[in-house]
Amino acid sequence: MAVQTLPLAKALNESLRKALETDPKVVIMGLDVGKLGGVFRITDGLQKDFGEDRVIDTPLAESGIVGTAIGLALRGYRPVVEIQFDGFVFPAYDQIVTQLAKMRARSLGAVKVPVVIRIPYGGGIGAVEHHSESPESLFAHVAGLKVVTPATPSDAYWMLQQAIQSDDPVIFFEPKRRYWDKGEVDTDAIPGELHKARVAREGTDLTLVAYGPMVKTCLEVAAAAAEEGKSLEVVDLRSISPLDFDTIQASVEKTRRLVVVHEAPVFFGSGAEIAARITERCFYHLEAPVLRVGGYHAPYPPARLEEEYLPGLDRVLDAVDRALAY
Amino acid sequence: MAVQTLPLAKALNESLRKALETDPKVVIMGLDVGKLGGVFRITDGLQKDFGEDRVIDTPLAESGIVGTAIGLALRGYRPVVEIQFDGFVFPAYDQIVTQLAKMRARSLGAVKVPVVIRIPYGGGIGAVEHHSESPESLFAHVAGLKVVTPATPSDAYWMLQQAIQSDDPVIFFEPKRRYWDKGEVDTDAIPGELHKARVAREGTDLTLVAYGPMVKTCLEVAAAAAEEGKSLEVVDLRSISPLDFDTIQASVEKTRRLVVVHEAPVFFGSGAEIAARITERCFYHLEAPVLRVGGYHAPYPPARLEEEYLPGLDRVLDAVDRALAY
Amino acid sequence: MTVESTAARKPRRSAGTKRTSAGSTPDTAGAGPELVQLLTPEGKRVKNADYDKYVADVTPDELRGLYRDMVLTRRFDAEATSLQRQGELGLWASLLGQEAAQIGSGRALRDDDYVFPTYREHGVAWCRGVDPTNLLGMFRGVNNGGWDPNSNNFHLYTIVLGSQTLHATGYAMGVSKDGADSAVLAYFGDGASSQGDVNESFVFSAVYNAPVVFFCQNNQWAISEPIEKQTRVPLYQRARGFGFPGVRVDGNDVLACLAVTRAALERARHGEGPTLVEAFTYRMAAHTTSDDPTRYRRDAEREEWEAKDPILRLRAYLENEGHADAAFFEELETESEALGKHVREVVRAMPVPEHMAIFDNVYADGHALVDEERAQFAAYQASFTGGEAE
Amino acid sequence: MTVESTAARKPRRSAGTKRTSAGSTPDTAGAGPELVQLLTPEGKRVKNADYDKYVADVTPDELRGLYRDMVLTRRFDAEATSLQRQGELGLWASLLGQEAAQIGSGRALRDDDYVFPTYREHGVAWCRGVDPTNLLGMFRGVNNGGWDPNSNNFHLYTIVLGSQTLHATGYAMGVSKDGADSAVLAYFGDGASSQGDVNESFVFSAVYNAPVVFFCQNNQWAISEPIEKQTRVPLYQRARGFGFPGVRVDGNDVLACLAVTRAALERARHGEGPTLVEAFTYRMAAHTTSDDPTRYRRDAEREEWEAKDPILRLRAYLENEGHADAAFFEELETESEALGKHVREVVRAMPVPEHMAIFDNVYADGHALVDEERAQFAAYQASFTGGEAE
Ligand SMILES: Cc1ncc(C[n+]2csc(CCOP(=O)(O)OP(=O)(O)O)c2C)c(N)n1
Ligand SMILES: Cc1ncc(C[n+]2csc(CCOP(=O)(O)OP(=O)(O)O)c2C)c(N)n1
Ligand SMILES: [Mg+2]
Ligand SMILES: [Mg+2]
Repeated sequence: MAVQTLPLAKALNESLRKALETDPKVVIMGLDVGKLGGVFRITDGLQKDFGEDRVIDTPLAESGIVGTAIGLALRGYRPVVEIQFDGFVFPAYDQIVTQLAKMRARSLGAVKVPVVIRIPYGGGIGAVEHHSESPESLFAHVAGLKVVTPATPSDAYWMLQQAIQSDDPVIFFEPKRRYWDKGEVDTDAIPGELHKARVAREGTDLTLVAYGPMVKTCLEVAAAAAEEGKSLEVVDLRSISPLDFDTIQASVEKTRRLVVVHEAPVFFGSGAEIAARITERCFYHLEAPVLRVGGYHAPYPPARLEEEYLPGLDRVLDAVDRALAY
Repeated sequence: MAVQTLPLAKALNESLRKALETDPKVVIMGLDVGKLGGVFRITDGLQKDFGEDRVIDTPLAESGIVGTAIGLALRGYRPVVEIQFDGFVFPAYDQIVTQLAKMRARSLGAVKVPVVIRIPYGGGIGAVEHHSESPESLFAHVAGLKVVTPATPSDAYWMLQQAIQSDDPVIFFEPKRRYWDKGEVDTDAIPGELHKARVAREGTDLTLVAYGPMVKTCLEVAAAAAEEGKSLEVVDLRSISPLDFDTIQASVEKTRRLVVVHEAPVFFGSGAEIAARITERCFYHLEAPVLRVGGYHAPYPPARLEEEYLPGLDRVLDAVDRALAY
Repeated sequence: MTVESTAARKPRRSAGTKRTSAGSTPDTAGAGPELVQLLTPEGKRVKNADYDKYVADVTPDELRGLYRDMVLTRRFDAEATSLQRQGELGLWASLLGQEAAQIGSGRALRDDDYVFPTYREHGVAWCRGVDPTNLLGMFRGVNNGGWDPNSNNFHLYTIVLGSQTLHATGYAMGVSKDGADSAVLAYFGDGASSQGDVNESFVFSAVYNAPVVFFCQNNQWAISEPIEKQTRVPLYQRARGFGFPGVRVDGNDVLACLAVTRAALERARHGEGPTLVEAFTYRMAAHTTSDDPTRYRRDAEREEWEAKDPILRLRAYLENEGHADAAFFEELETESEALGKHVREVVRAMPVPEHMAIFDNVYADGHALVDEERAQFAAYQASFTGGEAE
Repeated sequence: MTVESTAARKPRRSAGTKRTSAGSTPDTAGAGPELVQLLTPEGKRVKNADYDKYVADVTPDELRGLYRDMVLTRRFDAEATSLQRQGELGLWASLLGQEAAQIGSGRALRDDDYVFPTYREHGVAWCRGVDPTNLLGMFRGVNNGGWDPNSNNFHLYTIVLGSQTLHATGYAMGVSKDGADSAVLAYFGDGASSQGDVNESFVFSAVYNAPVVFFCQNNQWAISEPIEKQTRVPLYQRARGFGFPGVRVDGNDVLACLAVTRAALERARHGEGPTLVEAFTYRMAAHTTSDDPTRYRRDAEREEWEAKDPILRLRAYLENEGHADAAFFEELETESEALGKHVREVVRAMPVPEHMAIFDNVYADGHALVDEERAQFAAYQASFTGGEAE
């Protein structure tokens, strides 16, 4: 049964299972990934089936987790690390930025460090502080890392396979509020390229660029706009480092208007890089400046305010209207 | 003697001395800041004059330094922390991002955490790995922090005074390759605003925006361009968070062309944010896309390659020519 | 000379450590003679040459006070759990079973001492006089910490594990600088003990001889991970290697917790530096209301610990000694009900903050971008008819 | 029960710790009976019931080998220092004084063992058979680590203090998983012992019982900071609190370092888990060629340590025992000269890398942006007449 309808969380679980089955060097490490199956159950049942040597509950120290994962990778393993929530990756930031990202270049290519760091990220789940953040910019700026994020169960399945197979360190951001969204997953299909964006909906009047949790929001925006007679194209980036500027450029050359949407704060966010580069590439095509919709320059707010903080249908539509008004 | 000619390093030293004299709550903490006076001698002589209780050599652990500085700030002190080199701030990144930046908002304004973190940054000094980086983007993206960097001895003196007096956490980036550059410092002058940019040279054909070590480079570029009959305006940002978009906008409305220059990698760098926002603000004024000159998406290279990696006269002039060619 | 750990066990090569039952691994389980206990689980007072003096002055009235603290704290906690089930709170982290550790240590404090809690110190907050309903704001999602730390010398809850131990150490360094004789009490869990920050706080506090007491509630679980995933020797032993004393106390014995914490705070006040207290206790409830402990631990373990209940233990002692009569327990029951009712009412009435609060207190001295975004947000909200947002 | 540190000293309230002379603070200075020593500073062999057996098989030939290793390492180091003075290197971190610690531990290794060094382990690199000129690349600024770690099971130099202890622990976990009986040796300094990462590596290695030996060269200084700024008890004691043994060895005694490291590696191989070795030694030179130790330490301290020189000590022993004759020392002098000459020549001829190397090896599987920037850079460079850049 190659095609199944699965929630995104289950697609990730199946993907990890497949990786453990296929490659004896794959190990899973993190907090509560064993009996509990992780706080989101992404590793559910894996320790039972693959043992404590392959699915490893670690001491409670993120720098230790990533640092030992690097050591395991140097020994020939392919560790897949789970960080429990976005806000808890920072104790490991030094190991990621100064060691994981740079070790291959430091060795002039002699070693590889194929570590995948899975991070459930983003808001919208009514959580307490540190459980709803979108720190992707802080990794994309760092050379030596790749940063990807799926938006659908099918992509979740395949992109995780590809991330684990990659010889580079990959920061794999999982849109936690979409964990329970279902979609078809064809485990036999030939996957696309990990770092290639996908046109999720075609349109002619304006391009919406999004990734992870905001892809669904942008598809809803496009549907709502269609009722008003506006044709929006939605591009799902999939990858934040590298960014697939070619796909965005092709779309913008057609639509001539671009709005970038992400949950992360706008200031120094992905939208800035996309706006800068696409403006350079499409200077004579753009009818309006690239507009950005995202989080504010404020700590992620308490849950009862998150709907105001996060880009929602109306805020994106507002930006679309402003872009179309140029 | 209010006006003195001082190297930038000495201006910082004098500024710290003044802060220690003026406010008994100011304490200096870091590695080797005592007898050694810091590896760059910025704290030279201060422990001798103010004692080990005010100028504190700490255990060798950056998270511990910043974490205890936060505790001291909560007790009413104003710690000024020295991080030895840019590349060694990352062990403290968690404390900076999850605690220092967010504590005031977390307390609904009940507490303040006036910690200054001084970081010698940037390349050009022929150093080994981790000693030449420009991680300012990684702090500017984080709400709750302010990020500033002086380019001249005078600014170094005043901006550090203002940073220490600020009730907010300030990341104070010091352009280490300019430490030995001299300039006049008037310790009695009434300082400008900490977060206001400065037009370092007026011009009409194109605006160069820079900060920290690249201001000098851009002034040299402007001088070279003047010989070719091109009039470049140079804006010294001083502050990266907040960014003084008004000053940049005013300049670009006049010159209609903008090139942003920094040592940090271009990808997700300050230039992206500036390009995005200035393009939005000046959409109808710009004759050319905002161009960016900066580091490449690669780990900072070994010293013998750094001249190729860093933006120099020719690379900036090349971008200027490209912008003017639109 | 090789220094062997005092309780080394036969180590294994494999990464997997199997946990069959609580207490089966003698070196991390708490039954050893090193455990300071003043009240047995049956409520018998046992003598302790080192610590009796620290509670010699405790009057029957104060004992009843400790009992009341524990009962009301437990009641508050139960109310919060049920408010979460009713959807009034997004989450709750119960302290069930840890009342003695928290009340015993919390009541050892002086007003001028300062506390740095984790997210589970509801009992300590109670001792500090923090209005318990204030603790609920972050769990209801209306704020990230709803009290002024300086009103009660009780810092905000800290979620990033271990961070607060460094703040506590820095604060204590400040106390020293001020020449004050206050002490600082820093809480953390068995899981958090593995974090670099906690160990760095041991380094700093030892080197600066800071007046800080580290109070580790070893409730034996970090979500689903048993203590064996954090250490293979008792946690209190960690301190020695950093140059200060560690002590393990029965965390379900409120009197012992009071005595041991008093002793440690006194050391701190007298310039004798940090102490690590490991309170050996048990997390009776789930990690939080989101957790499902049936996936990783046996009911039998919980039952063993029910026999060591901190409240029943003190009640037995009070009754044995004739220190409390039926009227006392009845009145407390009434007070307890009233507290529950009060908490329910306050929580349900808790206002959702103004939308604009997103932009408040990000900075003390203002920030141009925040001002700009605030203005844009206001204009955007005003653009909807009637001013109502999406 | 309170566990007092074995060597507690009277703590002070003030943050400032004054250091008057080396050895004046008995608990962190190395003179205590806990120090494992097999050769006195005068070159007398002393018996040690625990460790003699680990060096019982060492032949005179091997002793001369250890001597040769130390002499050549020191010569190489001196050459590098002078190359730095001549401007051929940007920086050099001298190991002067630490030869015994490095050669003793390095020669305890088997080929299949793996080493994670800091930036100062030139002697260990020598033992691993890494071409010493390879070590100079990063100090000359032509690369950030110029050897393949897997050729000699010697990882790259790591500058961010403490990071490598976690890599070593993870590598050792992998060794366990593979069912191999290799061991891993992780180096770090007294300063680095304060880092969270080092302490987390103690947690992980203990919990997983990983076959790793932590070798701390306590050279008593972290740049300008004396050891008292890192700990108030001897560092080897740190291990106990994490559940594994710690041992302090005379770091200027190559035989003792060999014995203690062999013993620890053997424990690791036999599934007995980690050991912390603290080699008590002294940094005779400046921290690096950029440093000025006259600002923070007394010449007298250095002189005291000159009397304990690791090379003179072994030479005295060899001579006392008649294990080496004048011809040996003369030949070694010649070899030493030749090494110096070779190093000078190789360094001066070291090519500056191609400019395009900036873009190499950033990723294993490529990255679109790197490709784009590489192409732009190539075009930019080609735009200059003759293809020469700025
Ligand atoms: C740095 C960090 N990593 C992960 C988490 C998620 N988390 C919250 S509580 C917890 C377990 C903590 O266990 P312990 O320290 O024993 O305290 P307890 O919950 O038992 O009181 C975890 C893993 C966190 N809050 N912070
Ligand atoms: C995380 C980090 N912080 C600061 C530095 C700068 N630094 C380089 S060496 C050194 C002192 C290290 O002392 P120690 O660990 O005792 O080793 P030693 O140099 O004595 O061999 C410092 C502070 C660094 N390399 N890494
Ligand atoms: Mg716990
Ligand atoms: Mg040292």
